[in-house]
Amino acid sequence: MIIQTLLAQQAPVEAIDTPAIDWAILAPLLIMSVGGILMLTFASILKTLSSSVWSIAATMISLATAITVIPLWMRVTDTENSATSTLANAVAFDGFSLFLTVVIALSVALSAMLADGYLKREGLEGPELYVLLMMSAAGGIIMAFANDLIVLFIGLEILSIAVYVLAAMHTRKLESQEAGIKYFVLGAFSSAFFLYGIAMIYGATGSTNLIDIKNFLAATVLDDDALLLAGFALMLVGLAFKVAAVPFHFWTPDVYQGAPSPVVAYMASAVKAAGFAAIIRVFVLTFEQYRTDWQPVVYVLAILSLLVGSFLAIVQTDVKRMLAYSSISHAGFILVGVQAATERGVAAVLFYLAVYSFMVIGSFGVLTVAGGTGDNAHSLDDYKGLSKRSPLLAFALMIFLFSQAGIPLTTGFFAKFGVISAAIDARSFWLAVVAMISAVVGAYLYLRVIVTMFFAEDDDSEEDGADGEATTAEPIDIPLGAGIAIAVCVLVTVVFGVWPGPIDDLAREAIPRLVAESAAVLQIGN
Amino acid sequence: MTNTLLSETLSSTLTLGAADVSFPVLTALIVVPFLGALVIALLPGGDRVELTKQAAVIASVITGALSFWVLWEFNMADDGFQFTESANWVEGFGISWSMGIDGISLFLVVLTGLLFPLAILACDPGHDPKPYYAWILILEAGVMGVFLTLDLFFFFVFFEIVLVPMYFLIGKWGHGNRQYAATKFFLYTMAGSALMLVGILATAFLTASATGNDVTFNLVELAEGQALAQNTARWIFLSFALAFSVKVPLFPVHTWLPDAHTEAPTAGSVILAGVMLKLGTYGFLRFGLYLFPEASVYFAPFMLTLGVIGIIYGAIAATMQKDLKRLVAYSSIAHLGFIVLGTFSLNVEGIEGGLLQMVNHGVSTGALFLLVGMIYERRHTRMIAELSGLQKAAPVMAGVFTVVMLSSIGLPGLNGFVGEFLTLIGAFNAHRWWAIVAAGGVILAALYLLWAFQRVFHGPAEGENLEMPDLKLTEGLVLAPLLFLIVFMGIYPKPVIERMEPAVEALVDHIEDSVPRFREPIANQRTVDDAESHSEDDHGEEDDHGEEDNHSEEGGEE
Amino acid sequence: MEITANWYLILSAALFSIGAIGLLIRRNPLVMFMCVELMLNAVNLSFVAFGDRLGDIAGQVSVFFVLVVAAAEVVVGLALVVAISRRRATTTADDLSVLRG
Amino acid sequence: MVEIAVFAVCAAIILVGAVGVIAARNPVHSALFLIQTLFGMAVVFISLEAHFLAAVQVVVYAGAIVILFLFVIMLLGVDQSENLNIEPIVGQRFIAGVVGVATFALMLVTLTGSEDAITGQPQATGALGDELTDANNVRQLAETLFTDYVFAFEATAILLTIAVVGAVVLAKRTQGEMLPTPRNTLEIREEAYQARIDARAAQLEANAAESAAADSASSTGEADADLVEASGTGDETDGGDA
Repeated sequence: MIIQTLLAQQAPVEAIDTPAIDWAILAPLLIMSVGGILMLTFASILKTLSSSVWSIAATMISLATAITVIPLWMRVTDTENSATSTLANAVAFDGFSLFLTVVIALSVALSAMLADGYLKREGLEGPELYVLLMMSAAGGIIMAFANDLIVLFIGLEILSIAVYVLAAMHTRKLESQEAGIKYFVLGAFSSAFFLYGIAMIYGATGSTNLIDIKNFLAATVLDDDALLLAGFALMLVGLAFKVAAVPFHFWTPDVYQGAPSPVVAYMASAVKAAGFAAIIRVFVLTFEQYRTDWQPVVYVLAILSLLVGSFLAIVQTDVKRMLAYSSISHAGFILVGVQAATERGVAAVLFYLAVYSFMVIGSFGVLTVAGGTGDNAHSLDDYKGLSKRSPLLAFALMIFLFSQAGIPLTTGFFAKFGVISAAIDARSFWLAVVAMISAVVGAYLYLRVIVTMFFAEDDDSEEDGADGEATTAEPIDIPLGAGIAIAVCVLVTVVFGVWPGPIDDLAREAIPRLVAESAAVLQIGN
Repeated sequence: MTNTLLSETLSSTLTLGAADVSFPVLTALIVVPFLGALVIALLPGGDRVELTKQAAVIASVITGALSFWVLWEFNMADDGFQFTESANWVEGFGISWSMGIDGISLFLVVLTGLLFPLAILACDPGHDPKPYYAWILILEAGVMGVFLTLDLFFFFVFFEIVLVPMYFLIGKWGHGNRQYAATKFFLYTMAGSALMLVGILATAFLTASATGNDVTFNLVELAEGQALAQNTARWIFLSFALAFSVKVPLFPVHTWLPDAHTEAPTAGSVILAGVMLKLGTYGFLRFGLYLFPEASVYFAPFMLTLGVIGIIYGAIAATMQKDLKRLVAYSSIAHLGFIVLGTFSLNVEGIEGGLLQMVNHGVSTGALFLLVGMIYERRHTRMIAELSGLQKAAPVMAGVFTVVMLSSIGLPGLNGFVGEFLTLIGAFNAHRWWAIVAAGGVILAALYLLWAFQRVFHGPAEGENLEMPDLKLTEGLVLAPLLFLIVFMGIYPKPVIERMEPAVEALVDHIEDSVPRFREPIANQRTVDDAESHSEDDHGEEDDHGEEDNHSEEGGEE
Repeated sequence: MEITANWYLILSAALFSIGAIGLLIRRNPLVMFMCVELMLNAVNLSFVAFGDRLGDIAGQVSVFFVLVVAAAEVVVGLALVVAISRRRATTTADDLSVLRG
Repeated sequence: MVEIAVFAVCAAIILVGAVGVIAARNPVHSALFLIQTLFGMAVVFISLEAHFLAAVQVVVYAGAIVILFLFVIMLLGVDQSENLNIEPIVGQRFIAGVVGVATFALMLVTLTGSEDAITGQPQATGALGDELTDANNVRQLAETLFTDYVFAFEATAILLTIAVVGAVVLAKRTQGEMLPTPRNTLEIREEAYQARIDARAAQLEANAAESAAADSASSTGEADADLVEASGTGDETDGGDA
């Protein structure tokens, strides 16, 4: 009886007019996330499979994601104005989102390759790490595509929550779990700030959609922009946490040190890329009109990150902590490009993120292999004489460190060149000078590691005689997956270091745009 | 004049595809040693020392031969860049692989081509030969690149990249406190050049926004355009000057040099002193004076002062050294002070003298380091106090040492004299008092070198000093070309000078064109006597300039 | 006197600040998570107040997403605490100090 | 007038609850205070015409999330009290205060700057106030959820999957031995921490004794100073790298 009345009531209710979906645009995201879910399903059925299968599958799915981008890229760069949006303008479709999707997907592929040997060595075989990696990457891709602040927030949480778990993944290692909980608490803290900022922006503009916000701000002169500016500040705090910019960096060293090395590789590459995707799309693109309000803040964040990152890195004795601080300083470099708030700056940031991913994954890849069982042997002393124990690893790490230091003929140099060009193009000379000073300070830190790897064993063998050599001469086994990943990173770092043109061209084409479905183009500089 | 230079370069750039299909010899100068390094790295087996050494020698000798071929084919009447090549590299940034050689870089290239084979032949690394030879060849490629490139971006790339091989050469195959020395060397030079990158970018971008053209890093276009505001150009010049001063090194930023020179392996010291220090002085000429003429004139008194301080300080410090190698290192500081003095005299004599001194210093200090290395190999000490009376055991070596040392002192008839003399004339014409003080440095040089020679080779010989073997034939053969150059350039410097002169004159013209009132203060400084004694030269020069100026005006009208 | 949206927003700001302070001074992870909940609730209040003032339902919809995120965070956070307390008797953030440089 | 009264009461409930959460020694009490705040929030939602949300607030937050908290507290038996008089890291409370007050001050300045700080564009469509029935509220919510926010809605599926996978991964029984942690560092830290707590406790006791017996001050005062000094130096070395 009651049911009947209910049914009778429902009859006149008209259907909700759901938005059109351009499925092709969602393809990369769907492959990544559905791939992860499918892997989870198969994992519960096929329990006896070797864990390498999961590594290979994760790599393949990530590469498939990256390959799917190619036809989309051709579509978006085909004509001048083919950027668009879908799903009620919630998903942006432009070169920027595609470029970062590829960066994130490749980071996952490389991290998955690294993880195989690691999981076997630590006795943690299973598909969970790969599933979480891919899910987290799906969050990153959502962030890259986000055209709506709420979507951005959901993407950020997907990305982050998976990484909290990944950081605590090594369940038999206390440091790993501590890293997880520290990252969790501070991450949740920063997410709350970010969300509060979204609320403020919503209050100030009446929408959470970036296109609507930009249109509103372009059409309206706010007599009272306090709410908007408060929103900027809070959102910037949240995002600065995610990309580890000073003074919101203090979780970084602890988390990088404690978390499993392949996960750190992923954190330093993909998480950072996604964080900067958000910063660029929200600030550089949407709030471009208010750039004089947020640029000084980014300027200060950049300077602090550059200096604190490189100076504190020097005093570290743990290589993983050292690289954590150096990643803070790299965040500073990327912020230099963001601060320019020009198309050149965005292109430089994209180039930086792309090549930094390879060098940092390579670095942590070497650390993964060299860390030994328990992933604990990361003090500088443990790296003494690495060039004797494993010349290839030492050589690879040397390339990555030189690249991070910005020595020419590596991608790192051109990346720094790009962001500093952008800064100078935007007339931020002092920022450029500070950046270069921090690069020199950073060089000292990388040299310390290189000295330890290459020169220190000479002293030992001279002082200790045969005894010293016997202990240092144990060769290191490099697992196949890790070997391939490191080799790929070396190749990318060197080849595109000599010939950066192709990546630079792609980064230049990958300009972010805010385009509603069937609407005029809004872009930087309008 | 300036326009012809520009149009020449541009035309050769534009016609690259059609007319300039000849062998890209300058690129080859960089690529050959680099390929040599690759081959060595890929050679099998770590123990076959001979094979790797032979490969290194072959690669460096081919490079040397190419550099001599360039010398042979060089058109000495031409004051612009020759053998130019150009190809786009990163279009988005206006970076191009453009190479060229003129009278200023010619002899530095030849010197590089000559010293590297000698350094490779003369010294064995002792351990890990494969990476050693590979690094040396990469170093050669980098040094060649600095001297040959006409693109600011690539200049910076090569300028930085040479740090890496040298860092490893010092750190891995050096002596004593080598890690400290290597790190210090690396950080000093990198810190210096860090700001230069900002300067380079500022030059390119500010010029682009001033002229409205696309961003370019082409040296010739930037230098001939002179689109920067005066004050901006001065700031940017300072950022370049810091980089070059560290590399030279000039007085307050020199402290890396004694450590690096002393701890480096012999070949490293030879290359460091012979070639790498010239990167700084060459940079001053090519990227300081040429790019920022006005700023160079403005800062000239400052740079001259630093140069003179370097001369005096280097000499005094050298006098106090107990270590023979360190003594030679400090003498380098003094010599490089002379080069800076000549360069910032900003007249033809001074710059020519400085340029000549660059070559001379490369030859004679290179030879000195080789000799010190040979002594160290025999006696395993470089302490002057522990060496005594070597002449009795090794008379030939003592003889060779004498010649090289006298060249370094600047004895008339040997090469050092010509360069120092020209430098002092130039400096005297421009800034008299600095020249007079600098002349004191010559006397000090004689003092410390002769004193050291006396203590090492004369005096009573005891113990191992008595049994020290004399020069071997192979060692003699390595030193022979250097000795030949020392004598030849001392007696007959004309072939060298006449190839430098057009380019140097063009550079001085460029400065005078860009800085209108440049000529006056110098003329005012001269007294009647000076004016008389140099009147002929001056008139000749002025006439030349006048003609060239007319040419350039005509060119402009066309 | 009328209760404007500003009142609700100030209440929300106060709640957010209390949450932030609590998260920074408390050492018990469970209480810290509760502080995160306080902060998220403050944001919810802001969203609803804004939505009310703007006459827009989007403010309320946003609260749904915050709710989902809060639930997911709590699940993972509590799992972390459970995992750690298996190993350690007490769980205060101060005990977690292996990671220092 | 009723409106003001409702607001005042709710604000009091919410704020007292919030302060209770962070001030209670026992996590169980904190959880109960949290429920208080959440109920207050639900009432506020009703006064803001978000009826459905008010229901969800009670059901999901108070009913599910806080219960989960309590469940974990009971499961772990970590319901022992925490001595709140001891400041774990010197200056941390100060920093916390600065952060909190700064955030609040920022919002206060923002919001009190003008009569109505909200500058957003009022929506012409979907005005909330037209037909205030619960069904209408739910319908509007649903419509927006499945049109403008459908992508975010779908994306939460991934979020929930991650939460499940993550919880399983973390909470499953560890196989094999725990890896050795760098023992010495850990022990040193623990000892330092314990020493610090002891020193503070002793100091507090001394203070209490002092206030109780106000007359005999001189000797205990000296002891106090020593304690403060000792704990102070310990903190400095420990917090040096933070």
